[in-house]
Amino acid sequence: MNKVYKDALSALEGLTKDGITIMSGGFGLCGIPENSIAALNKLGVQNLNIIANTCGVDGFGLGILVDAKQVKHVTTSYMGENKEFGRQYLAGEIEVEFTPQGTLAERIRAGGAGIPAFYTKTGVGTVVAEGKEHKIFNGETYILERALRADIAIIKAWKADEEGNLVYRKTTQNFNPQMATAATITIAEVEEIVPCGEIDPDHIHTPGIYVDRIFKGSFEKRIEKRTFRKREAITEIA
Amino acid sequence: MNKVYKDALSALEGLTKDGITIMSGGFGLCGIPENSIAALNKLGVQNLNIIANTCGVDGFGLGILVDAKQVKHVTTSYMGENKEFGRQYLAGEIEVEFTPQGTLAERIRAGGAGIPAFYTKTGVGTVVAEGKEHKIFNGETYILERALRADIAIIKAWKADEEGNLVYRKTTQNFNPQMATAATITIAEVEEIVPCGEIDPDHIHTPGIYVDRIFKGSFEKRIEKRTFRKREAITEIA
Amino acid sequence: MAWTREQIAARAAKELREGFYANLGIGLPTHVANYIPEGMKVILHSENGMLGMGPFPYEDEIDPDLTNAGKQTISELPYSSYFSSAESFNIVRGGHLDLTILGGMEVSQHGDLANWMVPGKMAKGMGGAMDLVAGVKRCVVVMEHINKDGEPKLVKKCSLPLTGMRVIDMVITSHGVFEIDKHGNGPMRLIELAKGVTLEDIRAHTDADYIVALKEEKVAA
Amino acid sequence: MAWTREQIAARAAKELREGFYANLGIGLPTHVANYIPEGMKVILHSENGMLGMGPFPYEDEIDPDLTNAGKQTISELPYSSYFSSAESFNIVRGGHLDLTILGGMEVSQHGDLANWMVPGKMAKGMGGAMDLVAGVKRCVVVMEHINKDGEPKLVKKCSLPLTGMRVIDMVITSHGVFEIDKHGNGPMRLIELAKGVTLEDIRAHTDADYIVALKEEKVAA
Repeated sequence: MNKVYKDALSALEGLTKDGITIMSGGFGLCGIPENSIAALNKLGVQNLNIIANTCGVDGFGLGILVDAKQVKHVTTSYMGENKEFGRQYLAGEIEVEFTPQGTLAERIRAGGAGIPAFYTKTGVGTVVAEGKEHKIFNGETYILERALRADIAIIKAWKADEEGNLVYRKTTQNFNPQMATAATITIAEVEEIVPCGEIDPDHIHTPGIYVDRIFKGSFEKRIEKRTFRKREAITEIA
Repeated sequence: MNKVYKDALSALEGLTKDGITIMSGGFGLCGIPENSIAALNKLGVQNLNIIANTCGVDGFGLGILVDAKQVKHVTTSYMGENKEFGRQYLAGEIEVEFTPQGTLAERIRAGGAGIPAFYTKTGVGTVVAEGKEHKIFNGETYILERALRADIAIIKAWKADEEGNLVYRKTTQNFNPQMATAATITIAEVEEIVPCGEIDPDHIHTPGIYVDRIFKGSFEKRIEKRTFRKREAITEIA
Repeated sequence: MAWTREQIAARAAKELREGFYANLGIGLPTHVANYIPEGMKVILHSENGMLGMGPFPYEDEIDPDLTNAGKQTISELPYSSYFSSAESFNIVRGGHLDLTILGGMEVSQHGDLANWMVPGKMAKGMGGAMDLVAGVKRCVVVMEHINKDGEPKLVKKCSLPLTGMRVIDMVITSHGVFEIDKHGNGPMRLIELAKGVTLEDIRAHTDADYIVALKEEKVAA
Repeated sequence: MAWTREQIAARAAKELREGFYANLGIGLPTHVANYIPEGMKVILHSENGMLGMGPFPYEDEIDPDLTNAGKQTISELPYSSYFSSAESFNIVRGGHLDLTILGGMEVSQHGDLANWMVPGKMAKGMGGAMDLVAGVKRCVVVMEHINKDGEPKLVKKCSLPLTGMRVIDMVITSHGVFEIDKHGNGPMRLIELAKGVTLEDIRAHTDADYIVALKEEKVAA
């Protein structure tokens, strides 16, 4: 059972067809599966259903698939500043389901954990609650939210071992660990693949059982908002 | 906000009274909060409601509290080989709610995550499902399970920094990370307290926000079933 | 005369306490961090998966793998921790944060908040705002007292789509500070006036029901 | 004549495949690990929070922080990982394990399993068994064909409290191997006979409805 693939195209081979649902990790442009996104663009697969917290920017990240009109439906918490996505949305060319960020994360986790639905207070009294079952627990009202699953999850980690055990770095973790659990096939692109035994088993964020295919990618890691302070300046807190 | 306490008794000071609910981490005798259990025994607090995967053995772990008849009710997945627990249970001196191990873990997680209830397939068609709401999702039947919370969680980790960020070692993790999130006050006993900055922030299992009080304990780490193989022997798999 | 945006942020910082775990929204709320009193430890949560958010990095330490929920590059502190979005929102939804400070378009007298979409304009999404107001122990809104069309933002009932219903505990506007009993049906309580703002100014620019309950020692900043 | 416990375990090991993630229950199922074919990689899950469970440690490497779900001291392998009980049961409940092998007291012809309590005797709890049978892709039971009182354990309907309803795919007893269509209403299918067991033996000791569908090449071990 070799999980290691040469590159994104070989890892995606035989898995894609028009109309499939894809979960894509990342928050803004941080921790996104750049290589798998580019490969999906190259493969030209159409009518994609995308589940992602944000949809990249014009010309980068998932924005590439939006620009190429490969996306039919998006489940997301925030569209970001992507102009072409906005244009397609307003023109009715792309459907969008907005789901609160925490509810999105939990719906994905539930999808991977065999939990078809859970109750949350998030969104009660808002458009998000419309049409959903309401239930009172201990005097407070909650709504029922449903699990999400995908055909393929494309995720980004820092390191993998050959078993597919993954380690993330800093805030690149975000949606990647849960998406890894919630798809029929999970493809992880990483900066380094190491032999089994090189990662301390207490440091593993995503156990290899969730990961079907891995490959070493090359990463531009574009920065969305480059903020910094001067060495001389008084410390300003972000 | 100093989270560091001298020992178990000082960490528990002002928190205990008869009839409170306590979550206690560990699986068998692995990763249990030995020091806090001993302190609860010393304090003589009565009528405890215990939430724990197992209840120790006669004379060790939670068995100490059972032996001293300090326990009124237990929510657990497995009673283990504890004879005195069994005797009190059969005599009606102690109430037991059996909940499947995975459901127990998830109920605790839900309690810490603001999720009052979730659906699961575990237990459908068994006594566990009796009296619970049933619901069909995608043609399959699930039951509704409720979140669990406690007044105090007593947990065991390997290392803490002064902020209360925790790291566990090997299979001592078990129920500890979720219990840390699901109580009004969480007390973590550890083998070592290090200054902030000494634990790589990517290696932290439990962020300090979940942890109110920490202390350095001393640990017997009794082994329940000491199994091993001979160096000369052919490898036998556990 | 009224509070500037920076003065609003400075006033909001007074809601922080030693050891608080807090989430500051994007925009004006972010500025509150600049007014954390010297020596007070406040642990900032970034909903993309971090506790202990540090200041902007030095230019030569910028790391594309370390950004905040506003997608800005940031730095870590000795007590920082990283985790997944699922864990991050367990922290939010589970009521583990002591305080969140958010921007607002409208706040109703019973604590409803609207801050994520304007009908007719393109909605960009609610991000984590609905989770924060539903989960965090105490929710404070910082905003101008009136909108660009000169209309009150403190209203009897929100006209915009809600972010949360009965979720806001306090509003700090350019004109003053209002407390809300989000579980009751009483009016807001005006507890502080901004420098140079009169009760008449408030009356003229507030749609919400409120009572004047100024705390003498706290008048003006 | 029938299969010994070790022969049952050896037969069960034939249900493993290269790369499988599997959970072996306490007792007889644990022995299946001894029969994993040389060179086949099977990753064992221990529900207390580990994947890649290794063999018993050498005596001088015993670590009280490393035990399995049976509370035995074990060892780790180069590809092992540790995690919480919540994560461990996401793996179970979420259908990520390929196979679980469990002991049984009774199995019904439609795949109901009873293996956790006997009325009148003290129940010790179901542990992770209900989660495993509800979540794992394929569930195999290994057990004696008849109980200590000489009664059949393969039954039309379980008399003991259930661990799961319509959850078992295969039963390997001391007498043979039975397939179950847990979603249908047909009888069990007897596909293999243990060495020395006759169809008459099966008939005499089986309460469940079954059909004989022996696979020629697989008769006997």
